Amino acid sequence: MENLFINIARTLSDWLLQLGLSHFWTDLVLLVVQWTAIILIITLNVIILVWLERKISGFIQQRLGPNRLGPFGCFQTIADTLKLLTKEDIIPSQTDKLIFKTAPMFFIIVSVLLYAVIPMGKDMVVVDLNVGLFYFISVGSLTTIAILMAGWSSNNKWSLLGAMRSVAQMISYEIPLAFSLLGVVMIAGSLNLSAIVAAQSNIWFIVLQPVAFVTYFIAATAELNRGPFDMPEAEQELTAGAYTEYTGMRWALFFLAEYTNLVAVSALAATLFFGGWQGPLLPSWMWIIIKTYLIMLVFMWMKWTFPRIRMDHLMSLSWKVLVPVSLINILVTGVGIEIFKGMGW
Amino acid sequence: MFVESEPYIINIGPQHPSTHGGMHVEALMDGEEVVNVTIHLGYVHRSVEKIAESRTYTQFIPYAARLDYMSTNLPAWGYVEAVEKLSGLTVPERAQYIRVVMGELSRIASHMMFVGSLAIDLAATTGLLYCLRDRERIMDMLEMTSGQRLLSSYMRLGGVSHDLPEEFFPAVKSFLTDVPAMLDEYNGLITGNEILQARCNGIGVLTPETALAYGVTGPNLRASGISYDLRRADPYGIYDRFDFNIPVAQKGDCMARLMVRLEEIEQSARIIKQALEQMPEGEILGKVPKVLKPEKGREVYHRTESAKGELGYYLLADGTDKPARLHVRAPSFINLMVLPIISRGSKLQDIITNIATLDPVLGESDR
Amino acid sequence: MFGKGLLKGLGITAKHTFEREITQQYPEERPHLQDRFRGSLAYDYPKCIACGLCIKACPNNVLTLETYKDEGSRKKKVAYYAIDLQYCLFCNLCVEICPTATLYFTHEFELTSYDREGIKKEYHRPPELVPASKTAAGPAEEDKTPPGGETDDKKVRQMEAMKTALLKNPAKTLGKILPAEEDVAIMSSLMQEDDKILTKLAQLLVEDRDKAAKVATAWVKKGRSSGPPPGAVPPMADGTPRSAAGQSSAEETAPPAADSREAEGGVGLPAEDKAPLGDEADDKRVRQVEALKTALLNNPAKTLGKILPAEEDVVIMSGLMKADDKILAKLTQLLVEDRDKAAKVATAWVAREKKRNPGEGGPSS
Amino acid sequence: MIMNMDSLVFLIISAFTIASALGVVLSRNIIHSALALILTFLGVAMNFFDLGASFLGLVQILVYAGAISVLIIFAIMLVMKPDSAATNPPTPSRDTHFIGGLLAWLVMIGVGMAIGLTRWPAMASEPAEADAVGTLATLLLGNYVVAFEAAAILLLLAAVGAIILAKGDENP
Repeated sequence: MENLFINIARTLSDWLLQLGLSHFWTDLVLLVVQWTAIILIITLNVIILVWLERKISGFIQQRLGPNRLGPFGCFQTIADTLKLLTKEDIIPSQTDKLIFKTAPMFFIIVSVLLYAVIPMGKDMVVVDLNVGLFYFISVGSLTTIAILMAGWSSNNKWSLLGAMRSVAQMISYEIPLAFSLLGVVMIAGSLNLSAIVAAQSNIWFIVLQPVAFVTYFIAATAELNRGPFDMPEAEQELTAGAYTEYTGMRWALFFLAEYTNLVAVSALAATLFFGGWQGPLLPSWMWIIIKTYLIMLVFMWMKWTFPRIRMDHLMSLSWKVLVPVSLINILVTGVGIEIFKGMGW
Repeated sequence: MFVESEPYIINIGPQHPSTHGGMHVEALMDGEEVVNVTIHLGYVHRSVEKIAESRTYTQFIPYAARLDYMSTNLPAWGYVEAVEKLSGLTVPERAQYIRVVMGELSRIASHMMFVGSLAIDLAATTGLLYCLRDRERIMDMLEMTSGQRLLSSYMRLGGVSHDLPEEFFPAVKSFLTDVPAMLDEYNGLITGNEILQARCNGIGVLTPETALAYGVTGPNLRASGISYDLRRADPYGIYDRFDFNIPVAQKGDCMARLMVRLEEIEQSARIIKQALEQMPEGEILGKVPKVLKPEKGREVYHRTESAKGELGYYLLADGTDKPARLHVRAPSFINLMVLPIISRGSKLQDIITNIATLDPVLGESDR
Repeated sequence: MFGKGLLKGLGITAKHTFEREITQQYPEERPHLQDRFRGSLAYDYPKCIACGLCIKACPNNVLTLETYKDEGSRKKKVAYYAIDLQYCLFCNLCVEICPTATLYFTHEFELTSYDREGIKKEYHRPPELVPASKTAAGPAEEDKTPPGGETDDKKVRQMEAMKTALLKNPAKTLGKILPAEEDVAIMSSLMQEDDKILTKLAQLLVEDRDKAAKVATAWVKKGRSSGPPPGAVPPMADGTPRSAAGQSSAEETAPPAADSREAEGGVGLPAEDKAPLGDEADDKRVRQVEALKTALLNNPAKTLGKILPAEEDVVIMSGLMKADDKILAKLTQLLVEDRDKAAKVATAWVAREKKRNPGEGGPSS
Repeated sequence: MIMNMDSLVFLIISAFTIASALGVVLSRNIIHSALALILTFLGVAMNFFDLGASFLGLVQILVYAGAISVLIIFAIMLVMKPDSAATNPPTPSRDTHFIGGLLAWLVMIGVGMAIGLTRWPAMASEPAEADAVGTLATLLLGNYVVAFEAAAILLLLAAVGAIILAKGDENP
């Protein structure tokens, strides 16, 4: 069970080698298979997540949520996806069509790229990059451009305002996000995510870095554009913000990407603060799934409880609270590490 | 060199998630900052006042109930009292008490809707659902008594249409017992939330001077520190028999408007409790002529405290069974006019908060 | 401390997450309606005394009442009653004013329909109650009688009332003609099973009570000996026993107009069933002809242009039409029925006119 | 040159980078130019990855593609003319074409000569391990800490200055 996926990959590569393919082509095929699997899993996962979010919001509001299609309504999202796929794809006449069409694709590509470095289990990581954490942050910053493209090309005031808000918000929150992770990096002594997981074999970093976790969590919510920081959509003010003019599957792609990001950010939180794939009894990939889902539940819980924060409060929260707090956290961590070293740990 | 920027227009409505109906707010923006706000009304204009001229006095009651559909009994009550004043009808004691009970229940329903819609306008969806859940109990009671949930047209000239049914009393008693728990929940989920406080405190400040100058009434006025409530200032019906407080807040901002309404829910519950205790047995409908023809030239202006403010009816009789002229002083309309003043200089998101806390009902303001 | 309120809010939502859901699963789980709930407005045909108070009380002109008077009687009776629910405010004013509780609100609240006509509830005078002299004339004559016209006599009403009485309280009504209680029970079950019997019995009771008693006794005897009632026909679309429907009469259970007509048509009178339809078709024709006539007079060039190629001819023809009503009528009729023939005839007329009056196409005679 | 995996990847990335760079220059729409610039930055970053310098590549993405280009787009949007289809400067005349081409050639020759004639110091030691973030950190915060901090202060000053400029005079 533990090595289920690794064994599958190994069997596949052995089989390909037996067929007479060179190592280069075998690796290429394997890479294609891995990415296809990841994309499939992401899509299926988003379908489950949308259902879960609707169910959770229903339960929170003492409703039932979707319950008509399939047991507990679990096929509802599939039906919705089919509906979105068959819907008319409207492109307003005054849009910048090239950018309008590429924006959702760019968004989803960037979101999927995030998964490359997350260890999904013991020895299960697509690219075990030495600077994995840094990769996550820098590639994650590209989502800004996708929203900006969508907002600008729609040629709609709501969209542009949403995009502007989103950009301001994401650029501001990248700083506390990166700073909050520095404490973890300092303790683990590496930017490699597998190494960070390995460093938590004794104690989870949530215990050592609670402040960093809270800052990360808040900054990540903002990065994800999720409530209470859902500025770019903000349906009460901006109707649908940057996505106002999008319909059908293009619109759905944005949501696919947002949920993909949600999973990635939650998986990162699990990896950095909750010991990643480590855990007793169950196979390692199971553990990361459980931890990621629990963190996502908290994200959903927050979204359905809190009102939306105001734009300027959002900015001042970032610059006046989160940045100083995360800087102090780095300082305290550094001093702490020196003290522990001095004590001979 | 300083950055010069050019103002631009953002149209909120008439089709927009948070305009509470067909309202068009044209916001002149400088970035995220509001320079000016212009309100365009009339999207739900039904010419109610003109309709009144072709309906008999009795026939207009269901239309009156449709003015402020969030608290349907209050506008209907105001109208029937105006007609009663015009033609000198008397209302039996029991009917007076029933009117108070049903009217105050409607007021609670309206304020619950206010709290819920404020919550959802600030994107706290769950707050709305909890408020609607509790409001549903009031709707059930309206259905029990009058047969309709939303637009009950329960008031009649000289009384009410039905007596309170047996099952009403346990329902209303259990509701009144639960009111403090409900308020606790709203306070925990909505009022106590720091994000909401940040978005409401100091936002949309309505000074008492502006409020008076613009004729703002109701909870919006009381939130600006002026203790003016028609139930106390010019008691109509039997309001002089009840002991209740008039909640007043000093700051005049969105938070004050929210707090005043939350307290009013409590006070309305108090009034209902007293009314139920004092309620006598007896007739529910006074003696009303089959065809009501007030003498020609008689006119009356009658004002009541509706959930939104001073709701006044001006009626002019021409000797027939239909009024020659009916004018409604709709509090929503007048309260809404301060929106530009309290929104100027704030952020785009504050317009939404301001609209929500001014609590307009478009059925009433457009008529 | 900052964050306390946030945590409290989270606590409240978490608490409710594990509470029982308050959703009502509507189509399966029916809502609990209060006794006074006002759903659809309904009308109890036999009870109505055609006083018209409801019409006066209604604020929005929802109700329509057409009445007639029997010969030699000053009492008005209902010929047609309609409730156009799409305009109804559900204000209860008509129900409160009704002196005989004819109007009442049901608990039926699913009132949506695919077209405007479906929202309207219509109550016609049942065609089977039209007197025998009229019904015997057959469909051809029936076509010309508008449904619910004013020539019907009071037997219709009597019979309708009798039928209702028979269904509602068979023991009392039948007790007058059948002595034994047992017989009454058999007869009432027969009636409920077969509409024909019911109609016949009601008719006999109205016309000749002695004969009714005789016939009823015979039926009961037959029913007792042979089990199934004589002449029992398979139930038609609306053939469920009416009393079993739990409603007092057929009018209430049949909201769409066509249905109610068919239902009231009864078993033995197929001709009448179709009569109103034929009537409608005729109506349509008349309306078409009327419209065409107007068009011909108002805009002759356009209408005539379709059958007459030359502009000159059109001018002549329109002159002819204006001069002679007969020509106009003939032409319209032809246009409605057969356009080719109309073209031919028109051309012939124009040619004749040209011959008679060369050079100019003015009016002739 | 033997076609192997490395050179193939290099060729693909280079073609992508050059194509998007041409897009920056040739596009008539300035926003398209700016977006193509992002693609160019990404291409350069991919080249870094190809060379095994992931850290540098990621810095390229984070700083240039993620932040600088967004600022460029912002600046463009704020000052843009209403007609976005033809916002780039008009096509120059034939003379300017000629002069521009000549200048470009001169620059290329100059740079080429500079590269060719420079005496590059012989490799002092083994190249550092790829992605040696630790080595980089030691250099930046050890040997060159003064320069590093000076640059930091400079950037801080620039940021503060920008804020003051953007905020404007309180009492104009």
